[in-house]
Amino acid sequence: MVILLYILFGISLVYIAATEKFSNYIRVYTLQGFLLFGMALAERESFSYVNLALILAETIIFKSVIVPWLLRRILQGTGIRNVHKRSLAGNYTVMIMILALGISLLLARMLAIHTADSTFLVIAFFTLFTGLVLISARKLIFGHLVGFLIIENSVFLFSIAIGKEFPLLVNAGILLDIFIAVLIMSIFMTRIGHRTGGFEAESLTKLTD
Amino acid sequence: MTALGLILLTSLFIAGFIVRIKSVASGRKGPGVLQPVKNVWVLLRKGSVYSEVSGIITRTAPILVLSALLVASLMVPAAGFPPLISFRGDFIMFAYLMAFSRFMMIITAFDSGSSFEGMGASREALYGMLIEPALFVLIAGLTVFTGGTSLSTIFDLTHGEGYSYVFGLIVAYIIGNITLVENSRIPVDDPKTHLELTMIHEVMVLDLSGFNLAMVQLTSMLKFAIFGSLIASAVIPWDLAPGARISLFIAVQLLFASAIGLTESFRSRYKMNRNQQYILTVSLISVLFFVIILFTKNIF
Amino acid sequence: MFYLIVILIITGFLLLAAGKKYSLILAALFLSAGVTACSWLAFSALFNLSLPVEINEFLTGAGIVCDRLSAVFILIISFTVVTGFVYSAGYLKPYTRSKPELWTKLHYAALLWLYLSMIAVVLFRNGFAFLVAWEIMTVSSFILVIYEYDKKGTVQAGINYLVQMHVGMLFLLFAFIISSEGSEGVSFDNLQFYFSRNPNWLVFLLFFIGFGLKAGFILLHTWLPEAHPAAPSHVSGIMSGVMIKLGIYGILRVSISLQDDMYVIGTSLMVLSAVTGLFGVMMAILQHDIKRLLAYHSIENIGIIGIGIGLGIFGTASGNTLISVTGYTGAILHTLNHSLFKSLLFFSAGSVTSRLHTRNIEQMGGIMKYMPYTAIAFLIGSVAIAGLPPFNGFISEYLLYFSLFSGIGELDFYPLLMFSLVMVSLVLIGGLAVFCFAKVFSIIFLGQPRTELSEPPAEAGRSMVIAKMLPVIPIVIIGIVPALVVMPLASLASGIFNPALPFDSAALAAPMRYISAGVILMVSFGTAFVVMRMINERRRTPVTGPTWGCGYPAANARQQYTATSFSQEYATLVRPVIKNGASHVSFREDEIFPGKRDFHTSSADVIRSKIILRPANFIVNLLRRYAVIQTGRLQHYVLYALLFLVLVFLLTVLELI
Amino acid sequence: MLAGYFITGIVFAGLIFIVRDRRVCLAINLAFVIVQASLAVYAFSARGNTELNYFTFDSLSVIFLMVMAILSAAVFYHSIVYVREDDDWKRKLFFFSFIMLNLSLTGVYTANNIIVSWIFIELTTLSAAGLINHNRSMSSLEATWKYVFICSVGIALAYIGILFASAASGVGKTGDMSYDGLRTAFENTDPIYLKIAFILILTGYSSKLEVFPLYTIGVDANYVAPAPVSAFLSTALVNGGFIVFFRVYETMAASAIAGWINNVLVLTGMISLLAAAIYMQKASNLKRVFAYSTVEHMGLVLIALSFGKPGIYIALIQVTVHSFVKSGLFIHAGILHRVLRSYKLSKAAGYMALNPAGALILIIGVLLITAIPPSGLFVSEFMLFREMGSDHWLLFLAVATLLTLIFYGIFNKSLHVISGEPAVSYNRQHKVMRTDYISQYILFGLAVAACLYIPEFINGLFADVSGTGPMSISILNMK
Repeated sequence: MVILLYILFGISLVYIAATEKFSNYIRVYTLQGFLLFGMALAERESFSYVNLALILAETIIFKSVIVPWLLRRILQGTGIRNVHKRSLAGNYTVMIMILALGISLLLARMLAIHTADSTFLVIAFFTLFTGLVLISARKLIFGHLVGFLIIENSVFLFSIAIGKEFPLLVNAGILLDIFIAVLIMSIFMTRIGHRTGGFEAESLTKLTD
Repeated sequence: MTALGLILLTSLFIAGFIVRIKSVASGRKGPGVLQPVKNVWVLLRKGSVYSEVSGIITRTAPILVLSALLVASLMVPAAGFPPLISFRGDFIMFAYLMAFSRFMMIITAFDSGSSFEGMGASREALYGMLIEPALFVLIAGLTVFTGGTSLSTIFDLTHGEGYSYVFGLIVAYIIGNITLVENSRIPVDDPKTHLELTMIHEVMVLDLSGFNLAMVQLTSMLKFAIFGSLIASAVIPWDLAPGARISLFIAVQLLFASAIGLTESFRSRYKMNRNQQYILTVSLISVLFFVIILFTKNIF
Repeated sequence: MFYLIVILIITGFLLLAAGKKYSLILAALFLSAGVTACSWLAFSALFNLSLPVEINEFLTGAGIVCDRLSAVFILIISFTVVTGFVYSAGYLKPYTRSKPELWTKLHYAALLWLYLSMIAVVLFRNGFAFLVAWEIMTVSSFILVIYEYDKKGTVQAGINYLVQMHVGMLFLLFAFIISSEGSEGVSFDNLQFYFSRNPNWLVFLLFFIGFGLKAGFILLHTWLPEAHPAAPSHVSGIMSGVMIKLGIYGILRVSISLQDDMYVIGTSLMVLSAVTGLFGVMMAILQHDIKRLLAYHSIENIGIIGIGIGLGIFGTASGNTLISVTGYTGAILHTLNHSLFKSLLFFSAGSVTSRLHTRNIEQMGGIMKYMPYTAIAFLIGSVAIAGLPPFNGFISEYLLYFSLFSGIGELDFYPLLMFSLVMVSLVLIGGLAVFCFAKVFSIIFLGQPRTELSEPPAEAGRSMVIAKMLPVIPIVIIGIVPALVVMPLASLASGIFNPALPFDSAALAAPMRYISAGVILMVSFGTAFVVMRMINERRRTPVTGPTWGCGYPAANARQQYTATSFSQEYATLVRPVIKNGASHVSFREDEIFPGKRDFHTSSADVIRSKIILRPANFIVNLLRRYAVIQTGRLQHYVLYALLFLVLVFLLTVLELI
Repeated sequence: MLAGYFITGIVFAGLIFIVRDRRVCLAINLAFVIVQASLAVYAFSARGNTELNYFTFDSLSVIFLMVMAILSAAVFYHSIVYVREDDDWKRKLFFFSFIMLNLSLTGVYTANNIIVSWIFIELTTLSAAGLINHNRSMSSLEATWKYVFICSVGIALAYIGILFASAASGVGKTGDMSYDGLRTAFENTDPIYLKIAFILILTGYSSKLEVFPLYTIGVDANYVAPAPVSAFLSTALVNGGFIVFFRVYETMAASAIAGWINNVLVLTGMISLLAAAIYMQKASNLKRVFAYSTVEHMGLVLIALSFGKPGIYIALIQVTVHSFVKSGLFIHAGILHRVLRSYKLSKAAGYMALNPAGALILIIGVLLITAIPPSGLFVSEFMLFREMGSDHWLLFLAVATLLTLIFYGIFNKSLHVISGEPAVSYNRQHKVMRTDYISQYILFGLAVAACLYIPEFINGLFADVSGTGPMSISILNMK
């Protein structure tokens, strides 16, 4: 059952790397929220309502509801749909993704930590690389933001893999942080969208020497 | 004291003697040997004409030119007769006094704002600068040879280990050439020429007259005597009897003067831009002498 | 040290806060207090006077060690700074109007800082304190240099100076740190210990580069000809007169402790110094900018001083005290002398340039009639710097020759050859200096003005004249009674640099007496002749007439001999060594009425352009060209993180880190 | 006390949004500055206390709380001019962000738990965003976006590193993520994981620490932000980055990978120095020059850290003094802009003629930042070079060369401003008052004081952090 979640998550990553439509980004990200919830649930050793509530908040409420809503707001607010522009052609992105998968496997194998689930490590590394590749390969800052969100997902995966339990307060702090970060980024993105009439990263390269 | 007396004495007639030799060589009778002294005497009593442009420098520098040379002459030995002033390294002061008088001569030339005099000054400055190393290398060689530390000891060639009269001759030859440059004689400069553009020393004194001119002419005469005295010291053995030395001294001075006179008679002046080469040749000979000394002293 | 900096800051603020009228007076007060205290300290060190206990405790508490070497330098510094200060009071007046008031106050504050830091440099032994003082000295002189910030190139010259001094400081720092190996703290006192256990040449070389940059040895000299023309004249005078000498002080201080490799060090120092001297004077002759010319002469004189130090080290190495002591004495005396006549020359040159508003000597001429005191001062300075009797320059050069000839009389082949070569270079340096200063003095002060003067220049102000008269006094005194200075310096040199070897001071005493006698005789001859001529002229009043023009009646000032023509033959002679040339447009055959023509001569400092500027520009341009990090693209920034991770990963895997 | 502080801060921040009047707004902020200062005093008196479980007033935090109290007072004073003509919303957002930044920095400084540090460092990014974007221009928008984005990515990386470290050391199970707990746990941890954790944390925090690889956005942020904000960002915020990094470094310094860490630090520091040296030659803007100088100093700090305990001491002095000098310089850059109306080096000229007092400060500041005595930076750099000694002569050579290039760059870029023909005439409206210089004199005075004499209680703090015992430092002690 859990393995199915893994596979689904992996496919969603490949898809997000290949797609060029903003609405697809949002959809896939929503899906990932649910998947993460499932994975986290499956991995829990102990069970408590507080924990459940937290995981629920982190995954479904945050990743599948609030963030997609924010992203949609940005698109509606700026009236920008999708323009496909990449600094790297699509097939190359996919190739790099394959490479990233291989490296993730290797890394997870090399770094098999006794305290961590190595399957999770693979998928976490893969997610991390996907996020970084998304940021490096996309020319639209909307893509950058999604890349960042994917990295945050990988952080979540890592934390599941390591299976630590932080006190509630700390967990809440982390959650709040990420939330505000996304919020602020979307505010700025909306502004940029209004100012430049698009999400072109090229229009944000003025600050050089 | 004797040394000073001898030098001053020779300075009186040596310039005239040169003129006499030249006259004879060209088949004329020529003026008396003391004619230059008489000229100076006249000048000393004459009034002066100053250029409108000139100032205090023209009025004082020629005096300093002669004063410096006079002090220099106090350090020069005359064939074994010790000079009045003699100390370790006196040849440095000797050379620098000469340089001082040259300096004063140059600024005198510039004081009148004449372009001819500047031209002469430029050459005088350059040649004076170029000839100095020759003198110093010679002195260094003599220092090594005799182990002396002052003019009155280093020219005592006969007391040097491995002495040969050849050394005296070489020294005489080098100093002779230095004299030609220092005193602006043929082949470096022709004192008798009448084209300002080609003169060195004579052109520098164009605007001097009367007393000041006398100062410069006296300097020139004194310079001959000084260098002649050095030559005499180098070639005359110092342990002869005083009387013999005095007579030999005068003989050498006369010989020196006639050599200069004959050179001037039978040799032509170099082109101005060949002079540097000539001066450097003198320095080269000086270095050669130094090397020979090193061999003689088994230092090599 | 602590107190020093506190004093520096307080004086600075007081000066800046003081009203316009009072700042100068306040500065004068501070300076005189400083000079009094420092001179007291110096004299007590020189004459073994005992200081009050409290003061002694304070000094040791502050890490101050004042030996006789320091004392001599303190006196040199104090004298020149005082004259410079007096001079500045008059010199700066025309400039202050166009500058903000604060800036002028800062200038005076910096002058005080410079003074105190220079004193500190010669007093501190601790490396840290020394370097702090050293840097404050650099910075305050930097502020002094850029006083005329609104002139083109001034700030650039200042920055150039500052950066080179910074490099020098790093060399000193490195030297200090290496030499502190195996001992507590960083200090000059460690050198003795370090040198007794390690090869000496490396640390000496590092020190030499650091100090040499300040002093201006060849290859390290390039800041000098830029900074001096940019600076106001009193600053040039102080910097050239004393500040660069602190480089010499440093080298002397280090050479005290040398124990090994001394032959090599002494020999190479002598040769390098000889080359420095020759280079300096050879470049100087071709300059038309009077201050740049004087700057090159500073390089020449540093070379002369360096020869003395080299002789000193060599002499100590060979156990020949006569060579060593006269060499060191010559070096220290020449340091003193140069501070006197160089500041004198800079002051005089400053007076002229501030009246004529040009530094180009080709546009001057005939100034002696308008500014007689300045002219006389410059003449005295010229004669002194050319090393001619009857002034002080001769004495120090005489000592160096003395040392050289002592060696020539006794040494083996190789050292003998080297001594002879150095001797010949010294002769050439002297000859060229005569050549140069005869020219400079004549062109500036004699003849007629070469350009039309809108108004006849007036003699410099009173304070400037006084400032010029002050150095003249010691110049003359040392020239006439050299024993007064030479004998104490010789005992200092033998006591500090050759404490183990005996030195017979009689060997120097006799020559000094004779030199005095010669000089006095010369003066008396001169006086006698003057009297004679006065008698003559009383009988026949002199008449004036036009200058001999070879029959050409319309001679004018433009036809006078110029500096370029004066050195033309020389320039041709040295062309293989020093790049110089002339550019002009020749006449066309069909040009019946020739138009205006320009004739331009130039001489480039090859070392500056090829060895310093070219590599520096190359590096800066290289850096600028490959400045590709800040692309402005977010993707790249993330990529750097990724690449950095990969880099560290690879290096770790390859076990490189 | 700390709880009180946080609550007061948040209340003040909220109040700012409520009040209308400009003066009341300023008064609230002033009150906050006072609170901030009193916290510093309290922290010193309550040294060693742990409050709210996650916050400890250890020596390190006390040092930087004191520094920040000074900085925020100066920055607040100079911000007043900046918000004078702004509309209500901008002004409110500015002061709100300013208070929040102070609060989160206090959290960063005092946190004794790696996760809590992380939370607060992320908060600093977010609160700084409001300050950076104060001008609302396209370039400020760009810089803010980049800053927030890259910092968030970097901090996410750092978080992964933290997770790795905790997993490998086994504290993940216990959940004890305090630095003390980590330090003990790391002693027996497999080095390879520690290495990965360290490098991830270094890379992530480099965005705050302004060293290679993520320093680029910090430079941009300093460039577009109002000058007083730049003064705060390049000092207090960078100090925050230093603290979080330093605490991690310190937990690992005793472990098996200490040698490796030192090499990585030297590598990072050298690349940072190189980058600063390169861009110092290219920068065309005064504020960017100063910003690159921050990169240089932080690079030096990393190199210093690689020298163990004395290195820590050196690094602390370097960071502290740098805070004073750099904040003074940035504050002055703002004043310069008021007079010359440009930061562009090609346009800014004639500063001495227009504002001699300011030109004097500029010169002093540039001299101090280049570690020319009596700058406290000279002390730290001197000690750093002494630590390198003759054993690391190659490093000495490389650092010295790069420092010289930077030295040249700073002077060449910033000092030409004083000369030349002013492009503008003197503007009466923006007349600079004498009071405007007080803060710079104080800050520079502190930097100079660090060279002359460091009071015993401060020195004790430094010594306590570095564990060296009092080192011979400052001129008074170095005979």
